[in-house]
Amino acid sequence: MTKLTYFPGCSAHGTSEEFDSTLKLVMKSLDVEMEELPDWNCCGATSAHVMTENLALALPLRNLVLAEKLDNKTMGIACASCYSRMKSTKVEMDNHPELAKKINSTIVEEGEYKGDVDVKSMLQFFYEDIGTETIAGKVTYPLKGLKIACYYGCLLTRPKNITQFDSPEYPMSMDNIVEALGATATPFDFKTECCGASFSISDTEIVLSLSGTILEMAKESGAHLIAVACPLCQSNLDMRQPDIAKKRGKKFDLPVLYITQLMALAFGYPLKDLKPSKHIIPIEQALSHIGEEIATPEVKKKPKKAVEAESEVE
Amino acid sequence: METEVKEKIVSIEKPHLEAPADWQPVIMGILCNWCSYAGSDLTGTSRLQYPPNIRIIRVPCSSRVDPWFIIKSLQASADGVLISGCHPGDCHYISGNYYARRRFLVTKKLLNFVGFHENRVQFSWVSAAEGPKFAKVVSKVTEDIKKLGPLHLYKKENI
Amino acid sequence: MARVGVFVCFCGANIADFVDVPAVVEEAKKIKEVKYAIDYKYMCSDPGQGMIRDAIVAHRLTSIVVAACSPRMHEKTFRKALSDAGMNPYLLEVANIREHSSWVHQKDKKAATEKSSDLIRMAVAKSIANEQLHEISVPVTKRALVIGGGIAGIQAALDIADARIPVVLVEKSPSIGGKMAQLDETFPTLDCSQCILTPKMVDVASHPYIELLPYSEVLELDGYVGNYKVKIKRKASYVNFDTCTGCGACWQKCPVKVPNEFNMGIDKRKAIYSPFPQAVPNKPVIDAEHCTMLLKGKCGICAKVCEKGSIDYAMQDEIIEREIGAVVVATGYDLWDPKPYEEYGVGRYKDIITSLEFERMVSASGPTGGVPLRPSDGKIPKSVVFIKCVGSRDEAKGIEYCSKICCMYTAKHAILLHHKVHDSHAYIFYMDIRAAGKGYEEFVKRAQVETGATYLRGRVSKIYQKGEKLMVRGEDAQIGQVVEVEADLVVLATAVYPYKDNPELARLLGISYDKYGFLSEAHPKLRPVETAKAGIFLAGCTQAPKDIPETVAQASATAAKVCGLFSGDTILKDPMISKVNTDYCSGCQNCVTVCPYQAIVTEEIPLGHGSKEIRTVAKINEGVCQGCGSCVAICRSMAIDLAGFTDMQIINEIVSI
Amino acid sequence: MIALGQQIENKFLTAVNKKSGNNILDCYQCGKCVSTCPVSSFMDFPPREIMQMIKLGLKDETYMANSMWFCLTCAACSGRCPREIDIPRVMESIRHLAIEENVNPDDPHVKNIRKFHEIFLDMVRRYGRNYELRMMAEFNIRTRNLFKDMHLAPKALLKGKIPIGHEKVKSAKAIQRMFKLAEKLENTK
Ligand SMILES: Cc1cc2nc3c(=O)[nH]c(=O)nc-3n(C[C@H](O)[C@H](O)[C@H](O)COP(=O)(O)OP(=O)(O)OC[C@H]3O[C@@H](n4cnc5c(N)ncnc54)[C@H](O)[C@@H]3O)c2cc1C
Ligand SMILES: Cc1cc2nc3c(=O)[nH]c(=O)nc-3n(C[C@H](O)[C@H](O)[C@H](O)COP(=O)(O)OP(=O)(O)OC[C@H]3O[C@@H](n4cnc5c(N)ncnc54)[C@H](O)[C@@H]3O)c2cc1C
Ligand code: SF4
Ligand code: SF4
Ligand code: SF4
Ligand code: SF4
Ligand code: SF4
Ligand code: SF4
Ligand code: SF4
Ligand code: SF4
Repeated sequence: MTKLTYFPGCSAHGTSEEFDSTLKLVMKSLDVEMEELPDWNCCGATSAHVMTENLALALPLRNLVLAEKLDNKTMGIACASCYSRMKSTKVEMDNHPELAKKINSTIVEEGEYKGDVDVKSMLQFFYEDIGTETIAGKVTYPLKGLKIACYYGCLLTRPKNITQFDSPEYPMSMDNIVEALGATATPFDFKTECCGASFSISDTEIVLSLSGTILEMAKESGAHLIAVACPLCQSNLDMRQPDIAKKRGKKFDLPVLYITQLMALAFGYPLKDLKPSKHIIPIEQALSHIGEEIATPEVKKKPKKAVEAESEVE
Repeated sequence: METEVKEKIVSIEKPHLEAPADWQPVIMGILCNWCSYAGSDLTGTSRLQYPPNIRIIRVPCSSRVDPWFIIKSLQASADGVLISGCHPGDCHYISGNYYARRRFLVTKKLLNFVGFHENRVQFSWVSAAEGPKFAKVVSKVTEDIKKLGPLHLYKKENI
Repeated sequence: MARVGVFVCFCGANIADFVDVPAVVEEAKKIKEVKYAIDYKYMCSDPGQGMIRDAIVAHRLTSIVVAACSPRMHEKTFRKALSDAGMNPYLLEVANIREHSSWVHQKDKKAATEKSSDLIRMAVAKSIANEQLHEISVPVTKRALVIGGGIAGIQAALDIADARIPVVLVEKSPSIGGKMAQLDETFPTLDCSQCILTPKMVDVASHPYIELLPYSEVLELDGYVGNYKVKIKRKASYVNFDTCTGCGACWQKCPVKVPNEFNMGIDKRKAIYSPFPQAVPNKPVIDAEHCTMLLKGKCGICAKVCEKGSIDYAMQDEIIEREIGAVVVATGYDLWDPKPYEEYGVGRYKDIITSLEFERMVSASGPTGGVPLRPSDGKIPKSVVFIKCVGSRDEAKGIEYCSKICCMYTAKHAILLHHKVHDSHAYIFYMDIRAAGKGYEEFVKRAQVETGATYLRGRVSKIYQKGEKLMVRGEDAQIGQVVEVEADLVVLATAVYPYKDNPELARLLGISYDKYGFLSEAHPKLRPVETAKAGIFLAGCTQAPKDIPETVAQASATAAKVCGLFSGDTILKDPMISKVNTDYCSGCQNCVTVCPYQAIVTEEIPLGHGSKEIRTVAKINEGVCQGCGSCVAICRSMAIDLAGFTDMQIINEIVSI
Repeated sequence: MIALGQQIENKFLTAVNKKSGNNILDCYQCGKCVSTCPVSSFMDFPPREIMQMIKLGLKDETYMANSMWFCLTCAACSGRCPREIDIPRVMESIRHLAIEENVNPDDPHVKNIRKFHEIFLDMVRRYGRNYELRMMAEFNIRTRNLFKDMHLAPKALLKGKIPIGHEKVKSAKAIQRMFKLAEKLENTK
C-alpha cells in the first residue's frame, strides 16, 4: 500500500469539500493511504508573496518541516496554488541553504528543514506514481461518450523549472487520465491560460474576462464539461459562470468537475458521492452523455497533396 | 601512517608565518595557444581588467603540460597554477585537451595527497571567444590563492 | 654565453600609458644575459624593425626578445626582421606586455610594470634555450576534395577546376544543388534560382577536371596539408550510372510511394527516384529503406521496365580512395526543428508550415504548381502570417544567434505570395528587419510598399485554432497593443542550423566546430575561410548562416586559397614539431597511442652500436606531426621533445621569476 | 517628455537586478510577454514597457504603475520569454521595493488588491488558516463595497460552497511568532 502525506489546503477544507471527499474515495480505490499533515497551516497563497519576501517562504516552510516528521516520502497537495507555493519554497530552500537557514529561524521550534520530502500536486501523483494503466484498471463504469476539456490553469505545470512536470504550454497528463477513464479529451488550446485566480474577490472584472475566454474556448472544443485539478480554478469557472454568461450574452452550461469526481464516478461510486448539489452549474445533464456513441468526426476529404508521413504501396 | 600524511597536509597548507600585509601571490598560468591564449588576448583587446598576479606561459596545447611543470612552478615561485585549454570537442589538436584533462586530474590527486590544497592548482576551459570568462577565471583563481595564503614564503623560511 | 637583445614597445600610448617602459628597460638590463635593451614607440613599424636588424649585427646578439603585443599578432613580422638580419627567425621570443599587461591592469601602473618585467624575464630565459629551426618542406598532391555539392561546393569546385586543378566533389544526396535547388525566386533580384543554378550544375557534371561522386560520404581523412588520403563511401544506388539514360521508365512504374524530401514531404516520390527534374547526375537511385525488392525480395518492376538493364539489386557500397592536397568543406545547413514552440501548436496544426515548405509551394516546378495551399484542406490561403526569428535569437527555446537570411527571404515570401495570390495579404511579425546588403533595404521596401505587407513589431506568443482559422496573437509594440490575426496559413521562418552530422564530420577531418555544430574558421576577421588545420577550408553555410551572394564569395575565396596552396611543388611547414631521442626511448609506445594524428610509428634499430640485436623505438613522421606536444608530456623516459616548446625552454620560463 | 542623461549610474536597475536575480538588460523588447500576459490590458504599463522603464531608470514612474500589483504570477510570460527573464520575479521585486519605500499608487484597483492581501494575511496570522466567508465580508467592509458579490452569497452558502465555521491551527502561537520573526527579518536587511 502506497502512503502519502496529504496537504488539503484551506480550500479543500472550505469551498471545495467535494474535491476533498472524492479525493479520499479515489485514493481508497487506488490503495493509497493518505495521512493528513497534522496541524498544517495556510501556505500564504498569493497574498504572502505579493506583500512580503520572508513570510512567503516561512509559511510553506513550516508545512515542509512538519511533513518531514512523518515517514512518507511524498506530500500530495490538493490545491494548485498551495502546490506552487510549497514547491517553489522547496526548490528555493534546496538551492540556497543559506536562505533556508535564515527562514528556518522563524520556526525554530518546529525543527530543521532537511529537504527529504517530495512535493507533488495530486495530478502529478496520479500521473507519475499511480499511472494511467493502473487507473484504467480500476474503471468499472467507463465514461464513454463524455467529451471533456481538461483545464490545468497556470500553476500545475508552470514555471517549468519549479514544477518539473508535464508541458507548461500543452500538458497532456490530465487528458491521458480522462482518456483512461474512457472519456474523450477534446483539443483545448486554452488549457493553461490563467483564469485570474487570486483576483476572485479583489478584482472580479479581470476574472470575468479571463475565465470567460477559457469557457468560450472549452465550448468551442465541443466539450460537455471541464475537468480541473484545483479548487481556485473550479470556483472561478463554476461560480462565476452565470455572471460571465450574462455579460457575454451566451449560455455555456459547462459544469466544472474535479478530476477526482470523474475518477470516483468511473471507479463505480454513485453519483451522489460526487456531491452534485455543490455545483452552481448542474452536472447531471452533462453526465447524461455517458454511454453515447461519439460520432467519429466525418473523415475530411483528403487534402490535395497533403502531408503524409508513412510510405504506402499502391 | 594515515595520520602522518594528514599532519603533513596541515603543515604544508598552514604556514606558521603570517603573510606580510603587502603579500601578493604569484600565479603561473599555462595556456594553450589556440583557445585560452587567444581568449586571454581577447580579454586584453576588450580591456577587461583582472588581478595582475598571473604570469602566462604559452604552450601549443594543454596536452603539452607535463605534471612536472606544475610541480616545478610551485617549487620555484608560484603560489598557484592555472592551466587552461580549449573546451572539450574544440581542441585544435582534435583530442589533446582530453588527455590533458585526464593527466591533470591524476596530478591534482597526487598533489592533494602530498598536502597541497585542491585550489592551488586549477584547470579551466576558455575558448578564443571567451575574453570575459578568462578575466573571471583569473580573478577567481587569484581570490582562491589569496585565501590560501603564501606557499613559497613558507618554504623559504623552512627550507 | 648568450647575448640577448630586448626591445620594448610603447605601442603609442597603448603600453606606455599603463607601463613604465623606461623602467622596464632598466630592469631588463639587469638580467645577466641581456647585452642590449632599448624601447621604441612602434616596434612593428619599419624603423622599429630596423632597430632590431641593426642591433643584431652591432651587438652580436644570439637571441631576441620583443616585448610588445601578443605573439599571435606580430611574431611573424619580427621573425622576418631576424631573417633579414641573417639570424635564424626562431631565435625570437615575444613577451606579451600589451594584451597580458598594459591593457588588463590599467588601474595599477606599478603592478603592470612589475609584471611586464617578469614577462620579459621569462621570455629572455626561454630565448636562451631557443634553437635554430628550419621550416620543413613537404611535397603537395595537387588535387582538391570538395565535400558538399550545394552552391558553395559547386562554386568552389568550378573555380578550382577552372584553374586546371583536379577536384573530387563528394555529395551525400543523389544530386548536387543543395538548398538553392529548392528555392523559387531569390532575393534581392528575384531571379529564378533554378535558372541560375542549373547551368552551373551541368558544368560540374561535364567539367574535365571534376570527378563527381554523388550519393557518397567521406569516411576517413589521413595525412596532413598537401598530402591527405581520403576514404569515400559510394553508397549503392542499385543503378548502373554508366548505362542508365535517365529515361524515367523505372520511377514511373515503381509502386512504392515515399514522402518527397525535396518537396519537404508535400508530395510523394517513388522508391526509385531522381530528386528533381534538373538533377545532376540525372540518374535515379533506389532508396533501399523503402524498395520492397531490397526489403522483402518482392517486386523487381524497375528492372523489368528498364530497357538498358541498368538496375542491379546486388550492387554493394563501394570504398573509393583518393590522394588529395586540400579540402573544401561545404556541407551547408539544415533547418531547425520548431517543435519546442508548443505555444504555437507546432505539430498540432497542419496549417503551420516552415519557410522551406512555403518556398516549395510557390515554386513553379513545386508540388502545388506554384500556388500555396493549406495542407489541411487544400484551399488557397488569403491571410498569411509570417513569423520571423523562430528558433533564432531565442536562448530559451532555440539558439542565440541571428540566422541572417530569414528577414530577407520573408520579405521575398511576402512579395511572392502577392504575385501568386493577388487577393491575399501578408502579416509579418518581426523583431528587427536585418537587411544589410547591396539592394537589400530596397528589396524590403518593395515588400512593404509595393506588396503592402503588414509588418508587426513583436514576437508571436500564441497560436490557436478557431474554426478553420488560426488565431495568431502577438504584440504590435509600435502601438503598444496586443493584436490577433486571423490566418489561413502560418509560415515559420525557422532558424538556419547545421546538419546533425557536421560535428562528426569535423572530428573525422580533425577541425573544430562551435557549440551549435557550425565549423570554425581560423580567425573571424582575418582568416574567415581557413580552418585551424592547414589545408582545410570552409565555404557556405557550414560555417555560419549566409545567403547565396556571400556563400558564393566565400566559395571563390576557398578556391583562391587552394590555388595558392598548390602554386608550388612543395609547401613549407612550421618547424615546431616533436622529435624522439632514441637513446632514451624505451619503446613503450605510450606516445603512439596519444598522438591525435597518428604521426608516430615504430622502427627497429640496433640494440647497441654495431649490435646485431634490435630494439623497437618510436619515430615521428615530421610531415604529419602538428606539434601538439601530447607525446612529450606522456613520455616517461623523457625521450621526446617539442621544438620551440622544449622542456628546457618552459622550465627556464618557470624558474625565471 | 522624459529627460535622460542627468544621472549616469542607474541605481534603480541595479536594485531590481539584485533583488530579482535577473538582468533586465537582457530584455530586447520583443513583446512576447505582453501578448502572453492575461492582464496586460489592465496594466498601466505591460511587462515589456516595465522592463524598458527600469532600463531607463524611471523609478518613480515604475512604482506608481499598477502593473506589478496586477501580475498574477501565472508565469506564462517567463515560460515564453526568449531571454529567459523571470518576469513575475521582477514584478515581485519592484512591488517589494515599492512597499519598502512606501510608495502607493493611487489606482483604486491597487488599493483593493492591497487590502485584500492584507486582510488575507491577517486572517492567516490570527488563525493560521484562511477563513473564506469572514474574508469576503471583511474585504467588502474595508473597501466600502458592502454589497459586492452579495448576489453570490446566498446561493454559495446554501450549496455549502462557503463554510460557516472555520478551522484554526492548533499552534496558533507558533504562527504568530513566525509572523513576528519574519517581519523582523524583513526589517533587518
Ligand atoms: C526558405 C529559404 C529561402 C531562401 N531564399 C534565399 C534567397 O532568396 N536568396 C539567397 O541569397 N539565399 C536564400 N536562402 C539561403 C540559401 O539557401 C543558402 O545561402 C545557400 O543554399 C547555402 O548554400 P550551401 O552550399 O552553403 O548549403 P546547402 O545548399 O545546404 O548545400 C549543402 C550540400 O552539402 C550536402 N552535404 C551535407 N552534408 C554532407 C556530407 N556530410 N557529405 C557530403 N555532402 C553533404 C548537402 O546534401 C547539400 O547538397 C534561402 C534559404 C531558405 C531556408
Ligand atoms: C567607424 C567605422 C567603424 C568600423 N568598425 C569595424 C569593426 O569594428 N569591425 C569590422 O569588421 N569592420 C568595421 N568597419 C568596416 C571596415 O572599416 C571595412 O570593412 C574595411 O575597412 C573595408 O576594407 P577595404 O579594403 O574594402 O576598404 P578601405 O579600408 O577603404 O581601403 C581602400 C583603400 O584603397 C585606397 N584607394 C581608394 N581609391 C583608390 C584609387 N583610385 N587608387 C588607389 N588606391 C585607392 C584607399 O586610399 C584605401 O587605402 C568600420 C567602419 C567604420 C566607418
Ligand atoms: S609591435 Fe605590437 S605593441 Fe608594438 S606598436 Fe606594433 S602593434 Fe603595438
Ligand atoms: S529505366 Fe533504366 S535507363 Fe531509364 S532511368 Fe531507370 S534505370 Fe535509367
Ligand atoms: S524493385 Fe523497388 S525500386 Fe524497383 S520498382 Fe520495385 S519497389 Fe520500386
Ligand atoms: S535574419 Fe531576421 S528573421 Fe532571421 S533571425 Fe535574424 S533578425 Fe530574425
Ligand atoms: S613514450 Fe617515450 S619511451 Fe615510450 S615509445 Fe614514445 S618516445 Fe619511446
Ligand atoms: S607533437 Fe607528438 S603527439 Fe603531437 S602531433 Fe606531433 S607526434 Fe603527434
Ligand atoms: S518576453 Fe522577455 S525579452 Fe521579450 S519583451 Fe518581455 S521581458 Fe523582454
Ligand atoms: S506572471 Fe504576471 S506579468 Fe507574467 S503573464 Fe502572468 S500576470 Fe502577466
